[in-house]
Amino acid sequence: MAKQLMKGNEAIAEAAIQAGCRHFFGYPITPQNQIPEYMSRRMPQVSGCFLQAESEIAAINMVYGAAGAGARVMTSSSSPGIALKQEGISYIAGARLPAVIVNIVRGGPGLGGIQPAQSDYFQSTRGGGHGDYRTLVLAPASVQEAVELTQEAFDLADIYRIPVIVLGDGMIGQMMEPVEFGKYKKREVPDKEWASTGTEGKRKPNIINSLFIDPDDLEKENIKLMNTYEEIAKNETRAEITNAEDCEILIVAYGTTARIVKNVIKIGEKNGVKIGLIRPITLWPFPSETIAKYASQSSVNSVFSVELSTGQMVDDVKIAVNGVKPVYFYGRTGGVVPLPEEIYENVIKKTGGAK
Amino acid sequence: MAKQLMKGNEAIAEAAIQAGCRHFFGYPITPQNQIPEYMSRRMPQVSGCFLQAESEIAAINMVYGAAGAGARVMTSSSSPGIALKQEGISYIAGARLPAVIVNIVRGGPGLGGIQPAQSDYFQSTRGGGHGDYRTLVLAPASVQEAVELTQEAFDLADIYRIPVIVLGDGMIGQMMEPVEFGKYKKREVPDKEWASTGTEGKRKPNIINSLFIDPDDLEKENIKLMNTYEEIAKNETRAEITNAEDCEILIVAYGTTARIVKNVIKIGEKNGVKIGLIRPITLWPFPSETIAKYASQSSVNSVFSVELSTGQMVDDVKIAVNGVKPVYFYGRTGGVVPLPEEIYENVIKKTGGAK
Amino acid sequence: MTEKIIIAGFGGQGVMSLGQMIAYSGMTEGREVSWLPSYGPEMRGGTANCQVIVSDEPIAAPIISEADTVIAMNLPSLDKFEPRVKKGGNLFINSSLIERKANRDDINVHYIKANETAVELGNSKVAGMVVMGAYIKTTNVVKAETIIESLKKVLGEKKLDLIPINEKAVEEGSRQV
Amino acid sequence: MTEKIIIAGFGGQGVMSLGQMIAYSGMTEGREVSWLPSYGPEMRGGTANCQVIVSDEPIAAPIISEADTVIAMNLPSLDKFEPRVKKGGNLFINSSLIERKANRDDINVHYIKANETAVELGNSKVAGMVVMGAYIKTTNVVKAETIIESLKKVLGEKKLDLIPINEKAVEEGSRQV
Amino acid sequence: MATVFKRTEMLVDVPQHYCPGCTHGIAHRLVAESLDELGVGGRSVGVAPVGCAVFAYNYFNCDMHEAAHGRAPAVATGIKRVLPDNIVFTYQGDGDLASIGTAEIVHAAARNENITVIFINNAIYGMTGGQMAPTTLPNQVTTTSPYGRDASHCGMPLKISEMLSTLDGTYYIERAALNTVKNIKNAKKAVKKAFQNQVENKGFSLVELLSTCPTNWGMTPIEALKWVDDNMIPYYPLGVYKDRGEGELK
Amino acid sequence: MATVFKRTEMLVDVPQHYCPGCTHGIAHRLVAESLDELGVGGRSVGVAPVGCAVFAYNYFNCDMHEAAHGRAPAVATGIKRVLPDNIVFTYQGDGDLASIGTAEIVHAAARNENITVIFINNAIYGMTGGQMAPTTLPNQVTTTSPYGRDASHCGMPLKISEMLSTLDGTYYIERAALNTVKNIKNAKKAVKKAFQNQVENKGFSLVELLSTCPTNWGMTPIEALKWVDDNMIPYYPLGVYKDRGEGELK
Amino acid sequence: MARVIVDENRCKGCGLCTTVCPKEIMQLDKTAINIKGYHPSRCIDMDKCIGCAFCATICPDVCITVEK
Amino acid sequence: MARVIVDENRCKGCGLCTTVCPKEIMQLDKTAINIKGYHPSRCIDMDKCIGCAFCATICPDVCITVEK
Ligand SMILES: Cc1ncc(C[n+]2csc(CCOP(=O)(O)OP(=O)(O)O)c2C)c(N)n1
Ligand SMILES: Cc1ncc(C[n+]2csc(CCOP(=O)(O)OP(=O)(O)O)c2C)c(N)n1
Ligand code: SF4
Ligand code: SF4
Ligand code: SF4
Ligand code: SF4
Ligand code: SF4
Ligand code: SF4
Ligand SMILES: [Mg+2]
Ligand SMILES: [Mg+2]
Repeated sequence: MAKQLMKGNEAIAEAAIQAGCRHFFGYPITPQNQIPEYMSRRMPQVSGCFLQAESEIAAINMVYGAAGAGARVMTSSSSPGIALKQEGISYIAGARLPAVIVNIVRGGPGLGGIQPAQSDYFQSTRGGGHGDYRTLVLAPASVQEAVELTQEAFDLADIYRIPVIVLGDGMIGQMMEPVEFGKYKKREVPDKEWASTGTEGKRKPNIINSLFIDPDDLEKENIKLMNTYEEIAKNETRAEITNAEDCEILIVAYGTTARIVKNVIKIGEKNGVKIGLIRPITLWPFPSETIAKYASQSSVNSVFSVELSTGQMVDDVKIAVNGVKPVYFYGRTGGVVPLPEEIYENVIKKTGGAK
Repeated sequence: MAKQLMKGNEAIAEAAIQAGCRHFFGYPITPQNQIPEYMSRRMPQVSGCFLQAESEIAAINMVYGAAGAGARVMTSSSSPGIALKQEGISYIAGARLPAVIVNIVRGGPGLGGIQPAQSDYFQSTRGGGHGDYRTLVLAPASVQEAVELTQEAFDLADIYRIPVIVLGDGMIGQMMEPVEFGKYKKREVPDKEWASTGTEGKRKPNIINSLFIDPDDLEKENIKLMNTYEEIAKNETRAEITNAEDCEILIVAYGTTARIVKNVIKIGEKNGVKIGLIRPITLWPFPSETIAKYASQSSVNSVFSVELSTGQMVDDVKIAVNGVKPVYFYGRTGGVVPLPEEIYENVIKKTGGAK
Repeated sequence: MTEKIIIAGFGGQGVMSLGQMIAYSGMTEGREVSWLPSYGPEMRGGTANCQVIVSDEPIAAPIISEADTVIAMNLPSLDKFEPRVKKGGNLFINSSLIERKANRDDINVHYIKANETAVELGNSKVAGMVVMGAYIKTTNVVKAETIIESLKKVLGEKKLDLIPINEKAVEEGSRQV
Repeated sequence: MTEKIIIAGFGGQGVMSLGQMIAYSGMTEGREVSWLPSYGPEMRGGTANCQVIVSDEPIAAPIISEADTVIAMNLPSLDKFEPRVKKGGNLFINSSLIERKANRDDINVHYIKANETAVELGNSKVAGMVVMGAYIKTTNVVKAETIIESLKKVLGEKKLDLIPINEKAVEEGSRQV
Repeated sequence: MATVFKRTEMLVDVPQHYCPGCTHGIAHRLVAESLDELGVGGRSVGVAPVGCAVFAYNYFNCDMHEAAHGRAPAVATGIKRVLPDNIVFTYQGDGDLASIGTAEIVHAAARNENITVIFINNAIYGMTGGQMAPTTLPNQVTTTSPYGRDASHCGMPLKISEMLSTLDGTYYIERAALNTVKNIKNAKKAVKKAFQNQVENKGFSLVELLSTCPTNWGMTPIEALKWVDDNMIPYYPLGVYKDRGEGELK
Repeated sequence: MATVFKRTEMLVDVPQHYCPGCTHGIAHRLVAESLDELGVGGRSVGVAPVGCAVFAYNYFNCDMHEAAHGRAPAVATGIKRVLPDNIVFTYQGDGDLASIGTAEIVHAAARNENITVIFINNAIYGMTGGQMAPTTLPNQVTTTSPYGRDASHCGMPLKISEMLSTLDGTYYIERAALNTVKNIKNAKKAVKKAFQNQVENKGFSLVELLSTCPTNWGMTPIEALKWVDDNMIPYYPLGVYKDRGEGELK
Repeated sequence: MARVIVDENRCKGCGLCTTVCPKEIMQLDKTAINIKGYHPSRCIDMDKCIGCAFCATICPDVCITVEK
Repeated sequence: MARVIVDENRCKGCGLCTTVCPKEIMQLDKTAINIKGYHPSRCIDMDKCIGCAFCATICPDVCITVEK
């Protein structure tokens, strides 16, 4: 297919449709409005259903219903709206339903602002809702990648019966870049025998449920979930590695920030400092082993987590590095996007000037 | 005051009233119903206001309003209800309002179960809502402590203008123990000059707000919050240390689980294994330094996080231990409460039998 | 001294307040105590139970893995909790409602005709107090007087006239062991 | 080759589509491109801007710290973005609406009478295309033909009659540098 | 001899967990019979609430979802939009529907979602132990209105059928009661009609059923039936509130 | 010469961020004047919504809260319960009040909270760029109903004043419009009355104001005023819907 | 002639059926206890039964079958 | 005799005041641009003003003062 110049938000929406998503339930919020807006135009064209819900809570529960009925279904929102969906996401996880949730993150807390941020990392990777559950979290760094990860998100959701979060930010959502559809190869997904489509009198009722009043039953369910999570961690952990072989400083950054760090690498080159980048593509499962491996290279003097937050992913980086190297953090917040020069300076300052 | 035999939930409610809380907004959910029920009886007696909100979301937003109007205010719920409050808590944090939120945790995810669990640790300690914020999290391990921490929660909230979570579970909430009121010494708290009580034409309007549309402004707010959080971490981090001097195995456990671990220590004693316990009383700020200090004793061969979850606090334990000792996890979920013998066996098994 | 008691039965048999009375009495006699109920909607059908600890030392955990005493007011409770009595401990069986005998022989088993005795005394609701009488007679954990005092608290001013029959129930129960 | 452009002006001046046309043209000419808008309600009053990068290499980040080119369609935009032009870069100033001169002397400044020219051409809406003409003439980032092709995409079938006047605007603009 | 009355097969053959005499069981039967009689059981998908009816998914012999508290109408919307030819219903209590789920029911109604809603109004939160519901009557004692519901403090009870009837979207709304044989028979007709409407693609149909909670009302089951007559029906009059097939009523 | 009209001091003397011709500004003025005229500005606490009026906290010269989207009535309840002698009001858009905040407004009304609610119905989500609101008219084009609102897909618009009037709790509900001088004068009376009621402890008062959004309607401000007459008022008739002081009307 | 059959072990002894029988022939059997621990309802005089099914209509646990 | 005073720099040139003036004396001044970039509204014939304040009533930005 030919390249198109597309906004991230619209590309994500189109990718969903190309992945066979025919049901979208959403509620307006900046900076993700182009997703529902695109869906409202496109869904009728493909005999799909776009429905603007009365709230984010209604939207996520419509997703629960549609997913339970066997559909490929998506919702999208931004930070405060995603916070409202936490109970619903916990239910989706508990009932083992596949669903795709897009979060185009903005600055917080509270009403905060609308500029790019990465301050929902904790919420996304640790289940902001209640209980022991995880969502698979995919963090694209380009519009093209947003397309492919969105397509894959539907497959992953179906394969593991898990809610998958596509975590972008205002920059990813609002920027235009060339995209090519049709690059993603659909993965094999199992039939949805568990879906509630009517028994037709031919089988026992299918029940979509997360209630297990007997602790032993609930524990069994939790263990099932844990096993799935372990399987996912084994199969689906992904990171992009740039310049990390024998680097002096290892930076871990994802999404928007990782793009900026690529410029930091160049500045380093100019100054004779070898900077490596590990860009987690899956935030959960987190590429701990990859980070541990590169961090333990003798060339590395320190590891940096660079984020648009006051420091969230840095927890995972610390756990991964496990004390073998000092771990530092640099971040900007509130929608302020740091410049490569600024990051470079701060990295050099903290590590004591490298060379 | 004489000792009384009281249920944890009721004791928490009475403690709030004794701390000057005169406004409570809540919504029923097991296993915390005795809190609103007690409030509904007691508040009219002290000219306070108990109001059953239409939902947890309404309740937390009533708390926002009442806190902004300068009141000492509380709400309580259990896991799914707390998930629904996440946006509201993020707003309270963002607007720098003091409030006390009780979470009597039950098993999840989804509707889950109603028995004791500690699977909301992530949500509580990392802000299950959106944005960079923290809540002060107090985890009592007895009814007496629940009383004192609840009383202190109001002071802490006022001192730091922060939402404070009292994190219990079904066991803490439902059990009866003797309690003595009046043991807690009120801390000094600042006047609420920022509260919206009407200008009386005498001052500029006070605005309770978390919106900062300019990223630079929002970043400044985030930095203010961060500074407060650092101050809290410096002043208020608390843990109880039992038997940890020269122990072989160091267990970290909080709340209900910590009580059980005290029996594990005794089993260890019988078997000639010295087991130490660090019980974080503040889950956030987390007592990392204390843990690091005891973990690095040469006597310690391994550190354990024991939780009623699939492993949440263990992240913080790992970060604290920072690779100086191996960190293991043991947990039960879904409302299953492990027996001391069971914990002991598992600890011994993982550490290779100690002696 | 540490005494760990599990009391279990149907929802309506008053097992919760039996436990509370023991805990309350323990407290007034200067001991450390804890009381932990089962809770939730399953109580509607199944069994309710509570775990009580009375001790001279601070109580580590309020849950009981091995009980010094189990009081089983109905059959499902006996089935569930008989294995939890520690060796040499006490098992009180409400033989009015439970036909089977205890399976274990390494514990002290007491059969109490709680309901029959209560009905004989003229109030079926005091069945629990009959077992209570047997229990405190056997274990001496708290004094009978303290139990009666705590009952006064439970009943409140208005129902003080129920005290005598409860006292009798305790007495009758103590005779059955 | 990497060209980084910031285009800024009032909400209604069409700065967003100017940027999109450059990006689109870059793409059709086989380059890597990115376009990043400012967004949000503040656009209502203040300035809108977009950042465009056209490059032969993959684009690391779509945000521009130092711009090769800044196009300032109104005064607040000039104030804000003049410092962001890199040494030796280009600054296009819409002198129809901006009275002041550039403050810097280490860059190439081009004053374009965008609005006047557009009005003279008979359609005040083509002011942006006048600057576009000046811009592509100066930098040769993309060809004028490609810009016009991309404009056809933007306008759609129905408004193809607007192409000639836009072509003229580009031409006129190219004459002003 | 012919069978005059027997248990419908649309009820799973298991004992239900409801308290003795709780009329939730009757409501279940009416729903199950309606599905059966309309022959739509095989293509039905029900949504259970959070409330005493939470285990309804074990009782109806059709596919079921357990929804988050109050969100059943949203869940049902999701299902119905995916399976427009299936019969989708929610079964919700008054805490679930009239309190936490107010927005969801109002908007499902406003959208004229072609679903059937069975609304059990028992003037209390049964499941959680008898707290005040939005439908609790003035002066009624509950565990969170221990001195009786004080209307000056927390308002008068919500009349859901009346309120939803004002929405253009709603197709059919009726209030019935489960406390006498006659009322139950009317309730059955209403429930069946609410499903029939869906079969005919008429749109949003809701039946409010006045129900008992002997346990939390602190009454015997028999007293509870009478309490419905004496206290609930006067405040919540029975009847058809809206029937777009018939024009508006009442 | 006497001053016939001048800016009230209850409006902070700063320019407002609204688009040219947006009638949000008029609504602000009516509120501010009412507070002024009743002499309650010094003891007022307002609650701003999330919506175009989000910055209302910068415009009213009294203490203010910025509430989460849709939750202003809950926030106001919290404030009022703490400060019963203060005058507490919310100012909310139709997305805020009629969509995400449905439960909060219904229950504040049902409780007869003694607060004043100013409800700006502009048939659209202004702030976020013109998406469909629950009050968007049939066939109206918005960014999420690009082919026009299809009532068979997403229902007919919600009539909030009509719906809330059925609640026993509501004391006073009126719908007015901001599109002509005459309508504005009526609107002013309604707004003032809604505050007066609160001063007199009468209870929940809500004024729905039909307002314009020239930007997202894609019209000039002048066309927008006319669109209110031609399209909104026919669907949303003006008038008093409830006045417990006068008995029920309409 | 009609007949009612009560599924005695499913009966919860709520007594509702006893209040609606026009023939007053449904009664809780206080001498019996079913597996759930309730006094089950029984028809004490089957001959009088007219098969009106009122009892079945009000039984929340659907434990009554009526034949005629 | 009446007088209207427009706070010209606050005016957004929306034109609403121009449609309601019974004397049709309020007009946008297309020749002027205020600091916000709008054509401000002006009274073109103050003598005709009757001080009805219609213009002020409809002005969303409250930039009109009326004296009489
Ligand atoms: C989000 C959330 N809030 C609260 C609860 C607790 N809860 C369970 S059932 C229930 C109310 C049930 O009352 P109702 O809907 O009237 O049903 P009933 O039991 O009376 O049939 C509540 C509040 C919950 N499970 N989830
Ligand atoms: C929880 C949440 N959801 C969504 C939004 C995004 N949002 C901001 S304003 C708004 C709607 C505004 O529309 P309305 O209430 O009609 O006010 P108007 O702008 O039209 O005056 C929305 C959906 C948000 N900030 N928070
Ligand atoms: S608690 Fe009430 S509503 Fe629930 S099953 Fe028992 S009687 Fe029925
Ligand atoms: S977007 Fe619409 S509602 Fe918002 S300020 Fe502009 S015109 Fe007014
Ligand atoms: S069928 Fe009628 S007559 Fe026969 S037992 Fe039942 S209620 Fe009585
Ligand atoms: S109504 Fe049913 S459950 Fe109740 S007593 Fe009669 S048969 Fe038994
Ligand atoms: S006061 Fe009346 S007459 Fe005078 S300018 Fe204004 S509208 Fe015209
Ligand atoms: S109504 Fe006000 S803002 Fe609009 S043109 Fe007139 S004076 Fe200016
Ligand atoms: Mg109920
Ligand atoms: Mg609006």
